[in-house]
Amino acid sequence: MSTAPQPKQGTRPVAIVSFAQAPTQRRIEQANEVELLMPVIGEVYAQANMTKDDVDFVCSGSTDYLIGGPFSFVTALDAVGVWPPKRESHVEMDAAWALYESWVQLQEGDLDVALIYGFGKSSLGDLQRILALQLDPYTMAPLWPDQVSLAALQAQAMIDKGLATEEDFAGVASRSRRDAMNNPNAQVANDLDVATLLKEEYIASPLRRHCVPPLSDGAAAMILVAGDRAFDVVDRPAWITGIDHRIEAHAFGVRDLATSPSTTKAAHIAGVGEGDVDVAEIHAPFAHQEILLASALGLSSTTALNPSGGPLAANPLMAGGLIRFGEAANRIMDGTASRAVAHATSGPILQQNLVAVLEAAS
Amino acid sequence: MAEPTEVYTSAHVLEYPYSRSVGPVIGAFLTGLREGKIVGIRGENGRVIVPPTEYDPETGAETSGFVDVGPGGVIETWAWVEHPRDDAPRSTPFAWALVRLDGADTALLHVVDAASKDEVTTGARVTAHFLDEGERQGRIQDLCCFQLEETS
Amino acid sequence: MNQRCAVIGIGQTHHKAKREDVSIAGMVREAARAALDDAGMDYGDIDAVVIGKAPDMFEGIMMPEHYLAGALGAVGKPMLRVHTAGSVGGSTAIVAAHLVATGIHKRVLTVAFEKQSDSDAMWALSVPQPFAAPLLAGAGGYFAPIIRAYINRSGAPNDVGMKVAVKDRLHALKNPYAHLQLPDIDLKMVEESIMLWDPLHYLESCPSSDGAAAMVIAAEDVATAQEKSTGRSAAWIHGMAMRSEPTMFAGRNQINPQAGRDCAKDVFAQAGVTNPRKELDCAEVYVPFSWYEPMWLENLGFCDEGDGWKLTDSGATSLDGGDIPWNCSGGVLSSNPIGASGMLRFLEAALQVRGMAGEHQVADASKALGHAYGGGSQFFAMWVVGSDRPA
Amino acid sequence: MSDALEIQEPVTMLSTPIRLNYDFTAGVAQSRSLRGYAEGRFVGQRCPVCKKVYVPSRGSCPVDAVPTKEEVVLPNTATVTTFCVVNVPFAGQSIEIPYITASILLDGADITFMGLIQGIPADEVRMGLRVEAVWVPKEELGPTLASVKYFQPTGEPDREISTFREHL
Repeated sequence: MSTAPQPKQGTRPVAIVSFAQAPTQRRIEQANEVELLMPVIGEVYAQANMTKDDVDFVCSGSTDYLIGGPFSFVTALDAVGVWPPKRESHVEMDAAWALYESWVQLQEGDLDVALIYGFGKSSLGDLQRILALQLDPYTMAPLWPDQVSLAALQAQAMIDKGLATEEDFAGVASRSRRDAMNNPNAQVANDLDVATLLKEEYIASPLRRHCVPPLSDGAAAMILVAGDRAFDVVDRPAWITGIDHRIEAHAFGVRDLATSPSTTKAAHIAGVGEGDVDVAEIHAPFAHQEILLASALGLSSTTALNPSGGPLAANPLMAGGLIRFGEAANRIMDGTASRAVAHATSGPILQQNLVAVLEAAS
Repeated sequence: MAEPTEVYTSAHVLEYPYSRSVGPVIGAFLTGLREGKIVGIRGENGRVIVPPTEYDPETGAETSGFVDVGPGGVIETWAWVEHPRDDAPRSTPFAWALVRLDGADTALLHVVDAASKDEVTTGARVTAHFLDEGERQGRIQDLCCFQLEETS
Repeated sequence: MNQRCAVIGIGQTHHKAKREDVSIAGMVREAARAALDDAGMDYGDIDAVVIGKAPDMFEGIMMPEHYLAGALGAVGKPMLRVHTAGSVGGSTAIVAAHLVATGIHKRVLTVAFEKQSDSDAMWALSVPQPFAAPLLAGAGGYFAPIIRAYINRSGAPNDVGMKVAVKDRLHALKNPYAHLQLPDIDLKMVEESIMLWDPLHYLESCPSSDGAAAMVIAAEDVATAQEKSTGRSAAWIHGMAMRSEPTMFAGRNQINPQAGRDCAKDVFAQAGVTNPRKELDCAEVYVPFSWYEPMWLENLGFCDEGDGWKLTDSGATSLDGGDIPWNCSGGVLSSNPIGASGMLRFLEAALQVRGMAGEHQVADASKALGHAYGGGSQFFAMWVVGSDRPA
Repeated sequence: MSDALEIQEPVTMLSTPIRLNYDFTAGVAQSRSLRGYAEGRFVGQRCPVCKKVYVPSRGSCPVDAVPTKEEVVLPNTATVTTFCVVNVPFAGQSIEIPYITASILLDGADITFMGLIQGIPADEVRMGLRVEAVWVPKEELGPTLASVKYFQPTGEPDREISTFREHL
């Protein structure tokens, strides 16, 4: 008989027991947000052999600016069926933070099952322009800086510090898209070597096209269960044994862009370094960020990085972080890993980072 | 089952002329730009923050004491854009850069005007270039770009 | 709740139509600074920050918590951004309180704000959407038909809403932070104000405000130490609850939503309250349109269904002699920075039980309800706070 | 520095216009309702679980959280369950004030939607009023609820409020 491992944070063991995602595409025109979410939520219920009536708490992550109207999370609730009324909350953040809020709720001890979902369609608007609205509204946003150029500032800072080269960036992209060939939910999957990739044009130097994530439409959902009840749902629940998130200063000129102290701090608190990590799913939308984050997380070369292909293969905003948690949990649940790290990011060039350690019961 | 439906799509414009009060600190920065100069403010431990904020961006402590900085500075990092977007500050190739102005301890996000990528390097010295006096309105665009200093 | 926790710091801005003297960060920091000062703390003492606001389109900043991280001293700390429509100020406080109640953090700063004057609230709430008929006319246009149905169902006299409008503005005169200060307010003034969304007069509707609210929520040991050092009681959290239901579904009771009833039942059970009218000293309830006072009196179980207007009509909810004063601060009808409005209700409830409400203090208040709702009357957040620590 | 500059007031306000272009997609279920409008009729969907008819459909039953597929064509006749008179001007408004918006319960539907009432003095509109849809001329029909010009009274006797109480 397995017992749930004692978590480093909180007092109550909580596990991911089911995860589903919509196959990511450049443009999903045939479905509005509700239609995109419904099959995904249906699938997490089916996997867990649950219905909406089993769920004690619902939490989602999304942002109004992707759809261009207020309260987009409200209509999305129609996919969930919050009737009779449920305990429910929403973060205007990647759904990985909805997972965090749910994990906190489950620590209270009176609730056992949480449904989490996130959705985002980048195809509806001009994402580069939309994301500029995340910046300081007085001195940055009026210049409309695009996120690729901002990421390039970070990549150049890494190069200047001797932390990585353009070949390294291409190496990450090549491996990610090759790994994605085994991921049916991936959007960009191919087998191109570094030399080929380095012939591509720059979008914003030193970032070439392959260093940049695809524009994606997608959605993901997950079920968390607290306590030993998780073993009733799945043989190998992915127990969240450590979790923490931190934010950095907003002004880029204040930060050392070549490092991610918020990730390092969160990883330390979550206990990443307290054991071997078999696999890490890292929310690094840009190729150089995987190198930066793997280092900030303190991972060794034995850890498999983003075997799903990661955000370079599929990058639905507001669901992308939760997908990292789902992919890492899947590796635990399918038995190919016993200790995994999941990471999510939010805000311009890695301003905010969430890290969790997922483990199988011993 | 109904037969497949044509899915309707529609253009949608979200538009508003936001009008923001800026408060005394960002106000001083924008007023400075209108006058053709760059103003920072002292944060914790006396370090000079540019653009100035009401708070130390790392500790939240109150800031006080405006300091003129620049117009010269150093490129801390940069990104060359060969094909500018329609909404970019310049229509010809340019670099986004973080520029640490002389007298400042933090860097400002802006653009560097250069003829080609080869001219831009980390550590290069640049000088603020402003719009003509009559065109300045008290906004970040009053500082139209940084230009590379002639190397002597 | 696993561990006891309490509000030990409270701050808010002076709410105004336009705060043209500050940036958004400057405005938010006024409330945060006041809450920290009240708690005897500085930004460095805080473990985590939870921020809430309504749609980002009000200010045209996508996920403004990123821009505000430094302003709120959150750098190096966890920061969460909650958005649950109009109930967000309440939900935000609850998310913050859970971080303490679960023992994860000891001192959490929670902040909610809206700087509506950067744009226009009517526009932001009624952004025309493709394929829809352009009929929506702000929140009033949504709620007025429901109010009409309530009046019809309850048989309430037509002037009950106007009485609420007068009462809450009289309360606001005792609250220096309140936006609307109408010394001459009376029934005639309300009746003569323009009928914006019949049956709602202009003065039966909430204003559009700039403003922010902040609280420091602390673990029992921290709160106890603060009580000893200041001689003031903390506002102990006796219960907190959230409920949601869909916006529209067949058979939905929009006048008296089930989610509100369930949420009230839950929060009162946690707090050991069986008769809220008797056992609570006052309530701060989200009443953005006058008639929502009688409607929520019924929904929250302060009286039987159909009797809410009778309580209001009898003066029971007035600070001036009523047995269960509602919205002593002037409520949402007097100050409405939307994202902060819910937190202001939670915060005012805490002020009352700490005996710090100044002129609008209910004498010896020891237990109070804070309430927020949002969306199409579908998201509810509530807490009960008391001057004594819960059993 | 010139004297003129020195006496300029400090900058206190900043104008930052924001314009974003979107390419909105209605999705499958909503598109079927929209196509109905283009054809001058109301098309809803029935929930396979609770059998309630939703119009316009969003593709799911918000209570049962299951896809709604069975299509139901609904008549032009309806009941006003409740209403308000809008008399507030705001940016982006496209109808002249005052106007009456009502919760419209189409015959055979289980959900209301918001519609414009015309053809009756504002002070005579009442809960329970029987109305019918007036569509824009055929050549102006399009995939939008704006194809319904407004609802006007049919002249039938009002419905008792108690008969549609569950729709309030």
